[in-house]
Amino acid sequence: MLIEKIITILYLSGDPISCDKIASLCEVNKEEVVAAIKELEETASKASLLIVYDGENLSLVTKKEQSALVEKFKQKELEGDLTPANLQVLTLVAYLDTPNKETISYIRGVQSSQSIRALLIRGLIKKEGESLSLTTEAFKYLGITKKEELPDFERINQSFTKKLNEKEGQ
Amino acid sequence: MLIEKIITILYLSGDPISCDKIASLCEVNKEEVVAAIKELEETASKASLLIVYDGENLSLVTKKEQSALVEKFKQKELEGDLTPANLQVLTLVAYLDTPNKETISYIRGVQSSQSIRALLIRGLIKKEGESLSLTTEAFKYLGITKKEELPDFERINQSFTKKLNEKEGQ
Amino acid sequence: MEFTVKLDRFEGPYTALLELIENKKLSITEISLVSVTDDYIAYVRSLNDKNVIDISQFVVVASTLMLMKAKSLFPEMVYTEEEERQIDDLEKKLELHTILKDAELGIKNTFAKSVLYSRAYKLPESVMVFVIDTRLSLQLLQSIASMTLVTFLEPKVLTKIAVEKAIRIENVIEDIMTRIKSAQTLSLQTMSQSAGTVEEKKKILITSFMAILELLKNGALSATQDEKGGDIILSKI
Repeated sequence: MLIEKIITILYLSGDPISCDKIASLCEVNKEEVVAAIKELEETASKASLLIVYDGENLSLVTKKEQSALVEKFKQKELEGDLTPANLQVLTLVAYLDTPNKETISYIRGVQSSQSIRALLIRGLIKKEGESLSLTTEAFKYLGITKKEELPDFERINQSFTKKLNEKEGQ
Repeated sequence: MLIEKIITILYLSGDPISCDKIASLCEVNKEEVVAAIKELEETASKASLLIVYDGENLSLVTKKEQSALVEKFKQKELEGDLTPANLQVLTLVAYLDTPNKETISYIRGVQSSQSIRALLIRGLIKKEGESLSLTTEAFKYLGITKKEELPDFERINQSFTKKLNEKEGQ
Repeated sequence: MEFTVKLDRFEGPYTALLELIENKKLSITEISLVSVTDDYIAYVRSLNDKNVIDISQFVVVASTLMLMKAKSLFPEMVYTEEEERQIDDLEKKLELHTILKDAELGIKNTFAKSVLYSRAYKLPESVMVFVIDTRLSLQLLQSIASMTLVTFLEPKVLTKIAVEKAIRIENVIEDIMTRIKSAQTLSLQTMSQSAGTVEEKKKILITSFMAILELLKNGALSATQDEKGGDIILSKI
Protein backbone atom coordinates (compact mmCIF):
# COMPACT_ATOMS: atom_id res chain seq x y z
CA MET A 1 0.00 0.00 0.00
CA LEU A 2 1.48 3.25 -1.21
CA ILE A 3 0.28 5.48 1.66
CA GLU A 4 1.90 3.19 4.21
CA LYS A 5 5.15 3.15 2.30
CA ILE A 6 5.30 6.91 1.99
CA ILE A 7 4.56 7.43 5.67
CA THR A 8 7.32 4.96 6.53
CA ILE A 9 9.85 6.85 4.43
CA LEU A 10 8.80 10.26 5.70
CA TYR A 11 8.78 9.17 9.32
CA LEU A 12 12.28 7.76 9.15
CA SER A 13 13.74 10.59 7.17
CA GLY A 14 12.54 13.53 9.21
CA ASP A 15 13.86 15.73 6.42
CA PRO A 16 11.78 16.75 3.43
CA ILE A 17 12.11 14.27 0.55
CA SER A 18 11.30 14.90 -3.10
CA CYS A 19 8.34 13.18 -4.71
CA ASP A 20 10.75 11.85 -7.31
CA LYS A 21 12.82 10.06 -4.75
CA ILE A 22 9.74 8.70 -2.99
CA ALA A 23 8.40 7.44 -6.30
CA SER A 24 11.62 5.62 -7.07
CA LEU A 25 11.81 4.03 -3.62
CA CYS A 26 8.19 2.89 -3.82
CA GLU A 27 8.60 1.80 -7.43
CA VAL A 28 5.70 3.89 -8.73
CA ASN A 29 5.73 7.03 -10.89
CA LYS A 30 5.77 10.54 -9.52
CA GLU A 31 2.16 11.28 -10.52
CA GLU A 32 0.97 8.48 -8.29
CA VAL A 33 2.83 9.98 -5.35
CA VAL A 34 1.37 13.43 -5.97
CA ALA A 35 -2.09 11.95 -6.34
CA ALA A 36 -1.72 10.25 -2.98
CA ILE A 37 -0.95 13.43 -1.05
CA LYS A 38 -4.52 14.15 0.00
CA GLU A 39 -5.00 10.70 1.44
CA LEU A 40 -1.57 10.97 2.99
CA GLU A 41 -2.59 14.13 4.83
CA GLU A 42 -5.70 12.48 6.18
CA THR A 43 -3.76 9.45 7.35
CA ALA A 44 -1.09 11.53 9.06
CA SER A 45 -3.62 13.70 10.83
CA LYS A 46 -5.26 10.62 12.35
CA ALA A 47 -1.98 10.08 14.15
CA SER A 48 -1.71 13.76 15.10
CA LEU A 49 1.00 14.42 12.57
CA LEU A 50 1.10 16.74 9.62
CA ILE A 51 2.18 16.42 5.99
CA VAL A 52 4.01 19.40 4.56
CA TYR A 53 4.11 19.64 0.76
CA ASP A 54 5.95 22.53 -0.89
CA GLY A 55 5.10 21.50 -4.44
CA GLU A 56 8.20 19.39 -4.70
CA ASN A 57 9.13 17.85 -1.38
CA LEU A 58 7.11 16.03 1.23
CA SER A 59 7.77 15.87 4.93
CA LEU A 60 6.08 14.64 8.05
CA VAL A 61 6.08 17.03 11.01
CA THR A 62 4.42 17.56 14.36
CA LYS A 63 1.34 19.77 14.61
CA LYS A 64 1.53 23.49 15.26
CA GLU A 65 -0.66 23.14 18.34
CA GLN A 66 2.13 21.14 19.88
CA SER A 67 4.86 23.70 19.40
CA ALA A 68 4.96 24.54 23.11
CA LEU A 69 5.51 20.88 23.91
CA VAL A 70 8.18 20.66 21.22
CA GLU A 71 10.05 23.56 22.80
CA LYS A 72 9.74 22.00 26.22
CA PHE A 73 11.07 18.71 24.90
CA LYS A 74 14.12 20.38 23.42
CA GLN A 75 14.65 22.37 26.59
CA LYS A 76 14.51 19.27 28.78
CA GLU A 77 17.23 17.67 26.72
CA LEU A 78 19.51 20.51 27.71
CA GLU A 79 18.77 21.09 31.34
CA GLY A 80 19.89 19.28 34.42
CA ASP A 81 23.16 17.70 35.47
CA LEU A 82 24.91 15.18 33.34
CA THR A 83 24.19 11.64 34.44
CA PRO A 84 27.09 9.47 35.61
CA ALA A 85 26.81 7.61 32.32
CA ASN A 86 27.09 10.85 30.36
CA LEU A 87 30.14 11.88 32.38
CA GLN A 88 31.81 8.55 31.72
CA VAL A 89 31.21 8.81 28.00
CA LEU A 90 32.53 12.36 27.98
CA THR A 91 35.65 11.17 29.81
CA LEU A 92 36.24 8.39 27.30
CA VAL A 93 35.82 10.75 24.38
CA ALA A 94 38.39 12.99 26.05
CA TYR A 95 41.00 10.33 26.84
CA LEU A 96 40.74 8.13 23.78
CA ASP A 97 41.76 9.01 20.25
CA THR A 98 38.57 9.94 18.41
CA PRO A 99 36.71 6.80 19.47
CA ASN A 100 33.49 5.66 17.82
CA LYS A 101 30.28 4.60 19.51
CA GLU A 102 31.20 0.91 19.43
CA THR A 103 34.52 1.42 21.21
CA ILE A 104 32.87 3.44 23.94
CA SER A 105 30.08 0.89 24.38
CA TYR A 106 32.66 -1.90 24.47
CA ILE A 107 34.70 -0.26 27.22
CA ARG A 108 31.68 0.64 29.31
CA GLY A 109 29.98 -2.69 28.77
CA VAL A 110 26.69 -1.03 27.87
CA GLN A 111 25.24 0.57 24.82
CA SER A 112 26.05 4.26 24.85
CA SER A 113 23.93 5.86 22.12
CA GLN A 114 21.75 7.81 24.52
CA SER A 115 24.67 9.36 26.37
CA ILE A 116 26.42 10.24 23.15
CA ARG A 117 23.26 11.89 21.96
CA ALA A 118 22.89 13.91 25.17
CA LEU A 119 26.49 15.12 24.90
CA LEU A 120 26.06 16.02 21.23
CA ILE A 121 22.93 18.02 21.97
CA ARG A 122 24.70 19.94 24.72
CA GLY A 123 27.57 20.77 22.42
CA LEU A 124 30.15 19.03 24.60
CA ILE A 125 31.25 16.56 21.96
CA LYS A 126 31.08 16.51 18.19
CA LYS A 127 30.83 13.77 15.64
CA GLU A 128 32.71 13.61 12.35
CA GLY A 129 31.82 10.54 10.40
CA GLU A 130 31.88 7.95 13.17
CA SER A 131 34.62 9.66 15.18
CA LEU A 132 33.77 11.45 18.37
CA SER A 133 35.82 14.24 19.92
CA LEU A 134 35.50 17.10 22.38
CA THR A 135 34.29 20.43 21.04
CA THR A 136 36.44 23.53 21.20
CA GLU A 137 34.01 24.91 23.77
CA ALA A 138 34.54 21.87 25.99
CA PHE A 139 38.32 22.29 25.80
CA LYS A 140 37.95 25.95 26.63
CA TYR A 141 35.75 25.23 29.61
CA LEU A 142 38.24 22.70 30.93
CA GLY A 143 40.99 25.24 30.48
CA ILE A 144 43.16 23.18 28.14
CA THR A 145 44.01 23.58 24.48
CA LYS A 146 44.68 19.98 23.51
CA LYS A 147 43.87 16.57 24.93
CA GLU A 148 47.50 15.84 25.83
CA GLU A 149 47.06 18.37 28.61
CA LEU A 150 44.50 16.20 30.36
CA PRO A 151 45.81 14.94 33.73
CA ASP A 152 47.75 11.66 33.42
CA PHE A 153 46.78 11.58 29.74
CA GLU A 154 49.61 9.47 28.41
CA ARG A 155 49.30 6.61 30.86
CA ILE A 156 45.52 6.40 30.73
CA ASN A 157 45.34 6.74 26.96
CA GLN A 158 47.98 4.08 26.44
CA SER A 159 46.48 1.61 28.89
CA PHE A 160 43.14 1.82 27.11
CA THR A 161 44.74 1.57 23.68
CA LYS A 162 46.82 -1.42 24.65
CA LYS A 163 43.89 -3.34 26.06
CA LEU A 164 41.76 -2.45 23.07
CA ASN A 165 44.40 -3.79 20.70
CA GLU A 166 44.56 -7.05 22.64
CA LYS A 167 40.86 -7.47 21.94
CA GLU A 168 41.43 -7.11 18.22
CA GLY A 169 44.19 -9.67 18.32
CA GLN A 170 41.89 -12.30 19.80
CA MET B 1 -5.13 15.69 24.37
CA LEU B 2 -2.68 13.25 25.86
CA ILE B 3 -2.45 10.90 22.88
CA GLU B 4 -1.49 13.70 20.56
CA LYS B 5 1.15 14.93 22.99
CA ILE B 6 2.70 11.53 23.41
CA ILE B 7 2.85 10.99 19.65
CA THR B 8 4.55 14.36 19.28
CA ILE B 9 7.17 13.43 21.87
CA LEU B 10 7.77 10.00 20.39
CA TYR B 11 8.07 11.51 16.94
CA LEU B 12 10.64 14.04 18.12
CA SER B 13 12.63 11.66 20.24
CA GLY B 14 13.07 8.83 17.79
CA ASP B 15 14.93 6.94 20.51
CA PRO B 16 12.87 5.02 23.05
CA ILE B 17 11.75 7.29 25.86
CA SER B 18 10.60 6.26 29.33
CA CYS B 19 7.01 6.60 30.47
CA ASP B 20 8.32 8.63 33.41
CA LYS B 21 9.88 11.19 31.16
CA ILE B 22 6.81 11.36 28.94
CA ALA B 23 4.62 11.86 32.01
CA SER B 24 6.73 14.74 33.22
CA LEU B 25 6.72 16.41 29.80
CA CYS B 26 2.95 16.06 29.50
CA GLU B 27 2.39 17.01 33.13
CA VAL B 28 0.40 13.91 33.98
CA ASN B 29 1.35 10.97 36.14
CA LYS B 30 3.00 7.83 34.84
CA GLU B 31 -0.12 5.69 35.30
CA GLU B 32 -2.00 7.90 32.88
CA VAL B 33 0.69 7.38 30.28
CA VAL B 34 0.65 3.61 30.74
CA ALA B 35 -3.15 3.61 30.60
CA ALA B 36 -3.02 5.47 27.30
CA ILE B 37 -0.81 2.91 25.55
CA LYS B 38 -3.67 0.98 24.02
CA GLU B 39 -5.24 4.05 22.49
CA LEU B 40 -1.80 5.18 21.43
CA GLU B 41 -1.29 1.95 19.52
CA GLU B 42 -4.59 2.43 17.74
CA THR B 43 -3.77 5.99 16.80
CA ALA B 44 -0.31 5.10 15.53
CA SER B 45 -1.66 2.22 13.50
CA LYS B 46 -3.99 4.58 11.65
CA ALA B 47 -0.87 6.15 10.23
CA SER B 48 0.74 2.78 9.57
CA LEU B 49 3.09 3.09 12.51
CA LEU B 50 3.53 0.94 15.59
CA ILE B 51 4.19 1.57 19.27
CA VAL B 52 6.86 -0.59 20.91
CA TYR B 53 6.54 -0.93 24.67
CA ASP B 54 9.22 -2.87 26.53
CA GLY B 55 7.54 -2.45 29.88
CA GLU B 56 9.27 0.83 30.57
CA ASN B 57 10.03 2.76 27.40
CA LEU B 58 7.87 3.71 24.46
CA SER B 59 9.00 4.12 20.90
CA LEU B 60 7.27 4.90 17.61
CA VAL B 61 8.39 2.55 14.84
CA THR B 62 7.65 1.47 11.30
CA LYS B 63 5.85 -1.74 10.48
CA LYS B 64 7.48 -5.08 9.95
CA GLU B 65 6.06 -5.30 6.43
CA GLN B 66 8.06 -2.22 5.51
CA SER B 67 11.46 -3.48 6.61
CA ALA B 68 12.60 -4.22 3.06
CA LEU B 69 11.62 -0.72 1.94
CA VAL B 70 13.44 0.81 4.89
CA GLU B 71 16.60 -1.13 4.23
CA LYS B 72 16.54 0.10 0.68
CA PHE B 73 16.06 3.62 1.94
CA LYS B 74 18.66 3.52 4.67
CA GLN B 75 21.19 1.48 2.76
CA LYS B 76 22.68 0.52 6.04
CA GLU B 77 23.86 -2.94 6.89
CA LEU B 78 22.21 -4.58 9.80
CA GLU B 79 24.18 -6.28 12.50
CA GLY B 80 22.19 -9.43 12.06
CA ASP B 81 24.60 -11.99 13.39
CA LEU B 82 24.45 -13.49 16.82
CA THR B 83 26.91 -16.13 17.97
CA PRO B 84 25.24 -19.35 19.14
CA ALA B 85 26.09 -18.50 22.73
CA ASN B 86 24.68 -14.99 22.48
CA LEU B 87 21.57 -16.32 20.79
CA GLN B 88 21.13 -18.75 23.66
CA VAL B 89 21.44 -16.03 26.30
CA LEU B 90 19.18 -13.65 24.40
CA THR B 91 16.56 -16.39 24.17
CA LEU B 92 16.70 -16.99 27.91
CA VAL B 93 16.38 -13.29 28.69
CA ALA B 94 13.44 -13.12 26.29
CA TYR B 95 11.47 -16.08 27.60
CA LEU B 96 12.22 -15.99 31.31
CA ASP B 97 10.85 -13.32 33.60
CA THR B 98 13.70 -10.88 34.22
CA PRO B 99 16.30 -13.58 34.99
CA ASN B 100 19.61 -12.74 36.60
CA LYS B 101 23.06 -13.84 35.53
CA GLU B 102 23.06 -16.79 37.93
CA THR B 103 19.82 -18.27 36.58
CA ILE B 104 21.16 -18.01 33.06
CA SER B 105 24.48 -19.59 33.96
CA TYR B 106 22.66 -22.27 35.96
CA ILE B 107 20.58 -23.32 32.98
CA ARG B 108 23.40 -23.10 30.46
CA GLY B 109 25.96 -24.75 32.69
CA VAL B 110 28.59 -22.20 31.73
CA GLN B 111 29.55 -18.79 32.93
CA SER B 112 27.52 -16.39 30.88
CA SER B 113 29.19 -13.09 31.72
CA GLN B 114 30.77 -12.72 28.30
CA SER B 115 27.57 -13.23 26.37
CA ILE B 116 25.63 -11.00 28.72
CA ARG B 117 28.26 -8.34 28.28
CA ALA B 118 28.19 -8.64 24.50
CA LEU B 119 24.41 -8.27 24.49
CA LEU B 120 24.56 -5.29 26.84
CA ILE B 121 27.10 -3.61 24.58
CA ARG B 122 24.91 -4.17 21.55
CA GLY B 123 22.02 -2.74 23.50
CA LEU B 124 19.85 -5.82 23.05
CA ILE B 125 19.41 -6.44 26.76
CA LYS B 126 19.44 -4.15 29.78
CA LYS B 127 20.28 -4.69 33.40
CA GLU B 128 18.41 -3.19 36.32
CA GLY B 129 19.89 -4.25 39.61
CA GLU B 130 20.53 -7.91 38.83
CA SER B 131 17.52 -8.36 36.55
CA LEU B 132 18.06 -8.70 32.84
CA SER B 133 15.43 -7.88 30.25
CA LEU B 134 15.08 -7.15 26.55
CA THR B 135 15.48 -3.58 25.32
CA THR B 136 13.30 -1.75 22.85
CA GLU B 137 16.14 -2.28 20.39
CA ALA B 138 15.78 -6.05 20.76
CA PHE B 139 12.02 -5.79 20.25
CA LYS B 140 12.64 -3.89 17.05
CA TYR B 141 15.16 -6.45 15.81
CA LEU B 142 12.69 -9.21 16.56
CA GLY B 143 9.89 -7.33 14.84
CA ILE B 144 7.64 -7.34 17.90
CA THR B 145 5.99 -4.53 19.83
CA LYS B 146 5.69 -6.33 23.15
CA LYS B 147 7.13 -9.37 24.87
CA GLU B 148 3.96 -11.43 24.45
CA GLU B 149 4.46 -11.33 20.69
CA LEU B 150 7.59 -13.47 20.90
CA PRO B 151 7.12 -16.75 19.03
CA ASP B 152 5.07 -19.13 21.17
CA PHE B 153 5.75 -16.95 24.22
CA GLU B 154 3.18 -18.21 26.65
CA ARG B 155 3.85 -21.90 26.21
CA ILE B 156 7.62 -21.59 26.32
CA ASN B 157 7.61 -19.14 29.21
CA GLN B 158 5.42 -21.48 31.22
CA SER B 159 7.43 -24.59 30.40
CA PHE B 160 10.55 -22.83 31.60
CA THR B 161 8.95 -21.52 34.76
CA LYS B 162 7.47 -24.88 35.62
CA LYS B 163 10.72 -26.74 35.06
CA LEU B 164 12.76 -24.18 36.94
CA ASN B 165 10.51 -24.32 39.97
CA GLU B 166 11.22 -28.02 40.27
CA LYS B 167 14.62 -26.83 41.40
CA GLU B 168 13.51 -26.72 45.06
CA GLY B 169 15.00 -30.11 45.83
CA GLN B 170 18.53 -28.96 45.26
CA MET C 1 33.37 -43.76 16.71
CA GLU C 2 31.56 -41.28 14.51
CA PHE C 3 30.00 -38.28 16.08
CA THR C 4 29.99 -34.69 15.14
CA VAL C 5 29.36 -31.92 17.58
CA LYS C 6 30.09 -28.53 16.22
CA LEU C 7 29.68 -26.12 19.04
CA ASP C 8 30.55 -22.65 19.97
CA ARG C 9 33.07 -22.90 22.75
CA PHE C 10 30.84 -21.02 25.15
CA GLU C 11 27.69 -22.98 24.53
CA GLY C 12 28.08 -25.22 27.50
CA PRO C 13 27.88 -28.85 28.54
CA TYR C 14 24.17 -29.44 28.12
CA THR C 15 23.89 -28.11 24.59
CA ALA C 16 26.63 -30.56 23.63
CA LEU C 17 24.98 -33.49 25.36
CA LEU C 18 21.55 -32.75 23.95
CA GLU C 19 23.06 -32.59 20.50
CA LEU C 20 24.59 -36.04 20.91
CA ILE C 21 21.31 -37.50 22.09
CA GLU C 22 19.37 -35.90 19.27
CA ASN C 23 21.91 -37.04 16.69
CA LYS C 24 21.05 -40.56 17.72
CA LYS C 25 17.35 -39.70 17.55
CA LEU C 26 16.87 -40.64 21.17
CA SER C 27 14.73 -39.09 23.85
CA ILE C 28 16.08 -38.14 27.25
CA THR C 29 16.14 -41.30 29.29
CA GLU C 30 18.70 -42.89 31.51
CA ILE C 31 19.38 -45.44 28.80
CA SER C 32 19.94 -42.86 26.10
CA LEU C 33 22.24 -40.92 28.39
CA VAL C 34 24.29 -44.01 29.06
CA SER C 35 24.50 -44.72 25.35
CA VAL C 36 26.15 -41.40 24.56
CA THR C 37 28.56 -41.43 27.49
CA ASP C 38 31.61 -42.45 25.47
CA ASP C 39 30.98 -39.88 22.78
CA TYR C 40 30.53 -37.22 25.39
CA ILE C 41 33.73 -38.12 27.20
CA ALA C 42 35.61 -38.06 23.94
CA TYR C 43 34.13 -34.64 23.26
CA VAL C 44 35.15 -33.29 26.67
CA ARG C 45 38.64 -34.69 26.18
CA SER C 46 38.89 -32.84 22.89
CA LEU C 47 38.24 -29.60 24.70
CA ASN C 48 41.07 -28.11 26.61
CA ASP C 49 41.54 -25.40 29.15
CA LYS C 50 42.59 -23.01 26.44
CA ASN C 51 39.43 -23.05 24.42
CA VAL C 52 36.92 -23.51 27.18
CA ILE C 53 36.79 -21.00 29.95
CA ASP C 54 34.73 -23.09 32.26
CA ILE C 55 35.58 -26.71 31.55
CA SER C 56 34.69 -27.85 35.05
CA GLN C 57 30.98 -27.97 34.21
CA PHE C 58 31.66 -30.24 31.25
CA VAL C 59 33.56 -32.53 33.55
CA VAL C 60 30.74 -32.60 36.09
CA VAL C 61 28.33 -33.68 33.37
CA ALA C 62 30.78 -36.31 32.10
CA SER C 63 31.21 -37.72 35.57
CA THR C 64 27.46 -37.95 36.07
CA LEU C 65 27.18 -39.87 32.82
CA MET C 66 29.95 -42.24 33.85
CA LEU C 67 28.20 -42.81 37.10
CA MET C 68 25.02 -43.76 35.30
CA LYS C 69 26.96 -46.02 32.98
CA ALA C 70 28.66 -47.74 35.89
CA LYS C 71 25.30 -48.28 37.51
CA SER C 72 23.92 -49.78 34.30
CA LEU C 73 26.80 -52.23 34.24
CA PHE C 74 26.74 -53.00 37.92
CA PRO C 75 23.12 -52.72 39.07
CA GLU C 76 24.13 -53.59 42.65
CA MET C 77 25.85 -50.25 42.88
CA VAL C 78 23.88 -47.84 45.06
CA TYR C 79 23.80 -44.11 44.37
CA THR C 80 24.54 -41.81 47.25
CA GLU C 81 22.10 -39.01 47.96
CA GLU C 82 24.47 -36.57 46.35
CA GLU C 83 24.68 -38.70 43.24
CA GLU C 84 20.90 -39.02 43.03
CA ARG C 85 20.69 -35.25 43.13
CA GLN C 86 23.36 -34.95 40.48
CA ILE C 87 21.45 -37.24 38.14
CA ASP C 88 18.11 -35.50 38.74
CA ASP C 89 19.80 -32.23 38.04
CA LEU C 90 21.26 -33.48 34.78
CA GLU C 91 17.89 -34.71 33.57
CA LYS C 92 16.25 -31.47 34.54
CA LYS C 93 18.90 -29.41 32.76
CA LEU C 94 18.44 -31.46 29.63
CA GLU C 95 14.72 -30.90 29.72
CA LEU C 96 15.31 -27.16 30.15
CA HIS C 97 17.61 -27.30 27.15
CA THR C 98 14.99 -29.05 25.09
CA ILE C 99 12.66 -26.11 25.75
CA LEU C 100 15.51 -23.68 25.16
CA LYS C 101 16.43 -25.20 21.83
CA ASP C 102 12.90 -24.82 20.63
CA ALA C 103 12.74 -21.20 21.80
CA GLU C 104 16.12 -20.40 20.26
CA LEU C 105 14.91 -21.53 16.88
CA GLY C 106 12.02 -19.08 17.05
CA ILE C 107 14.32 -16.22 17.99
CA LYS C 108 16.86 -17.17 15.36
CA ASN C 109 14.22 -17.22 12.66
CA THR C 110 12.88 -13.79 13.53
CA PHE C 111 15.99 -11.92 14.61
CA ALA C 112 16.92 -9.17 12.14
CA LYS C 113 14.52 -10.58 9.57
CA SER C 114 11.79 -7.94 9.63
CA VAL C 115 13.04 -5.09 11.73
CA LEU C 116 10.92 -2.25 13.08
CA TYR C 117 12.65 1.08 12.64
CA SER C 118 12.38 4.35 14.48
CA ARG C 119 13.68 7.61 13.23
CA ALA C 120 16.96 9.01 14.38
CA TYR C 121 16.82 12.05 16.59
CA LYS C 122 17.67 15.13 14.64
CA LEU C 123 20.04 17.53 16.28
CA PRO C 124 18.80 21.08 16.19
CA GLU C 125 21.25 22.31 13.58
CA SER C 126 20.41 25.98 13.45
CA VAL C 127 21.34 26.88 17.00
CA MET C 128 24.71 25.83 18.28
CA VAL C 129 24.30 25.37 21.98
CA PHE C 130 26.84 24.74 24.66
CA VAL C 131 25.42 23.72 27.99
CA ILE C 132 27.89 22.99 30.71
CA ASP C 133 27.58 21.00 33.89
CA THR C 134 29.36 23.03 36.58
CA ARG C 135 30.77 19.94 38.26
CA LEU C 136 32.91 19.29 35.24
CA SER C 137 36.62 19.62 35.90
CA LEU C 138 39.90 18.06 34.85
CA GLN C 139 40.11 16.27 38.21
CA LEU C 140 36.67 14.75 37.72
CA LEU C 141 37.56 13.51 34.26
CA GLN C 142 40.80 12.03 35.53
CA SER C 143 39.14 10.13 38.36
CA ILE C 144 36.40 8.79 36.10
CA ALA C 145 39.02 7.76 33.54
CA SER C 146 41.06 5.90 36.16
CA MET C 147 38.03 4.10 37.56
CA THR C 148 36.82 3.12 34.12
CA LEU C 149 40.26 1.82 33.27
CA VAL C 150 40.32 -0.41 36.34
CA THR C 151 36.97 -2.03 35.56
CA PHE C 152 37.91 -2.33 31.91
CA LEU C 153 41.10 -4.23 32.72
CA GLU C 154 39.48 -6.46 35.33
CA PRO C 155 37.53 -9.17 33.39
CA LYS C 156 40.76 -10.85 32.27
CA VAL C 157 41.58 -11.63 35.90
CA LEU C 158 38.25 -13.37 36.45
CA THR C 159 38.80 -15.58 33.42
CA LYS C 160 42.15 -16.77 34.70
CA ILE C 161 40.73 -17.85 38.03
CA ALA C 162 37.99 -19.82 36.28
CA VAL C 163 40.54 -21.71 34.24
CA GLU C 164 42.67 -22.54 37.26
CA LYS C 165 39.64 -23.97 39.00
CA ALA C 166 38.89 -26.30 36.13
CA ILE C 167 39.09 -29.98 36.94
CA ARG C 168 40.75 -32.45 34.63
CA ILE C 169 38.61 -35.24 33.36
CA GLU C 170 41.25 -37.85 34.19
CA ASN C 171 40.84 -37.14 37.89
CA VAL C 172 37.13 -37.60 37.62
CA ILE C 173 37.37 -40.92 35.87
CA GLU C 174 39.52 -42.08 38.72
CA ASP C 175 36.95 -40.95 41.24
CA ILE C 176 34.24 -42.80 39.40
CA MET C 177 36.21 -45.98 39.41
CA THR C 178 36.58 -45.91 43.16
CA ARG C 179 32.85 -45.66 43.26
CA ILE C 180 32.33 -48.87 41.33
CA LYS C 181 31.19 -51.25 43.95
CA SER C 182 32.67 -51.61 47.34
CA ALA C 183 34.09 -54.84 46.05
CA GLN C 184 37.22 -54.41 44.00
CA THR C 185 36.42 -57.06 41.50
CA LEU C 186 33.35 -58.49 39.90
CA SER C 187 32.83 -61.47 37.74
CA LEU C 188 30.54 -61.83 34.77
CA GLN C 189 29.16 -65.01 36.32
CA THR C 190 27.90 -63.20 39.42
CA MET C 191 26.41 -60.49 37.24
CA SER C 192 24.27 -62.99 35.38
CA GLN C 193 23.32 -65.09 38.38
CA SER C 194 20.01 -63.29 38.78
CA ALA C 195 18.79 -64.58 35.41
CA GLY C 196 16.02 -67.19 35.47
CA THR C 197 16.41 -69.13 32.27
CA VAL C 198 19.51 -70.14 30.39
CA GLU C 199 18.32 -67.99 27.51
CA GLU C 200 18.03 -64.96 29.74
CA LYS C 201 21.37 -65.64 31.31
CA LYS C 202 22.98 -65.74 27.90
CA LYS C 203 21.37 -62.46 26.98
CA ILE C 204 22.61 -60.72 30.11
CA LEU C 205 26.07 -62.10 29.60
CA ILE C 206 26.21 -60.83 26.05
CA THR C 207 24.90 -57.34 26.79
CA SER C 208 27.11 -57.00 29.82
CA PHE C 209 30.05 -58.14 27.81
CA MET C 210 29.38 -55.50 25.16
CA ALA C 211 28.99 -52.82 27.78
CA ILE C 212 32.14 -53.86 29.52
CA LEU C 213 34.01 -53.73 26.26
CA GLU C 214 33.04 -50.09 26.02
CA LEU C 215 34.37 -49.35 29.46
CA LEU C 216 37.52 -51.24 28.63
CA LYS C 217 37.89 -49.16 25.52
CA ASN C 218 37.87 -46.14 27.75
CA GLY C 219 40.62 -47.73 29.76
CA ALA C 220 38.40 -47.51 32.78
CA LEU C 221 38.34 -51.19 33.61
CA SER C 222 40.60 -54.14 33.23
CA ALA C 223 39.41 -57.65 32.56
CA THR C 224 41.22 -60.87 33.20
CA GLN C 225 40.36 -64.43 32.26
CA ASP C 226 42.51 -67.00 34.06
CA GLU C 227 41.62 -70.02 32.00
CA LYS C 228 40.14 -70.47 28.59
CA GLY C 229 36.33 -70.35 28.86
CA GLY C 230 36.59 -69.44 32.51
CA ASP C 231 34.95 -66.57 34.31
CA ILE C 232 36.01 -63.07 33.36
CA ILE C 233 37.15 -61.07 36.33
CA LEU C 234 36.76 -57.34 36.10
CA SER C 235 38.71 -54.90 38.13
CA LYS C 236 39.45 -51.26 38.06
CA ILE C 237 42.83 -50.19 36.91
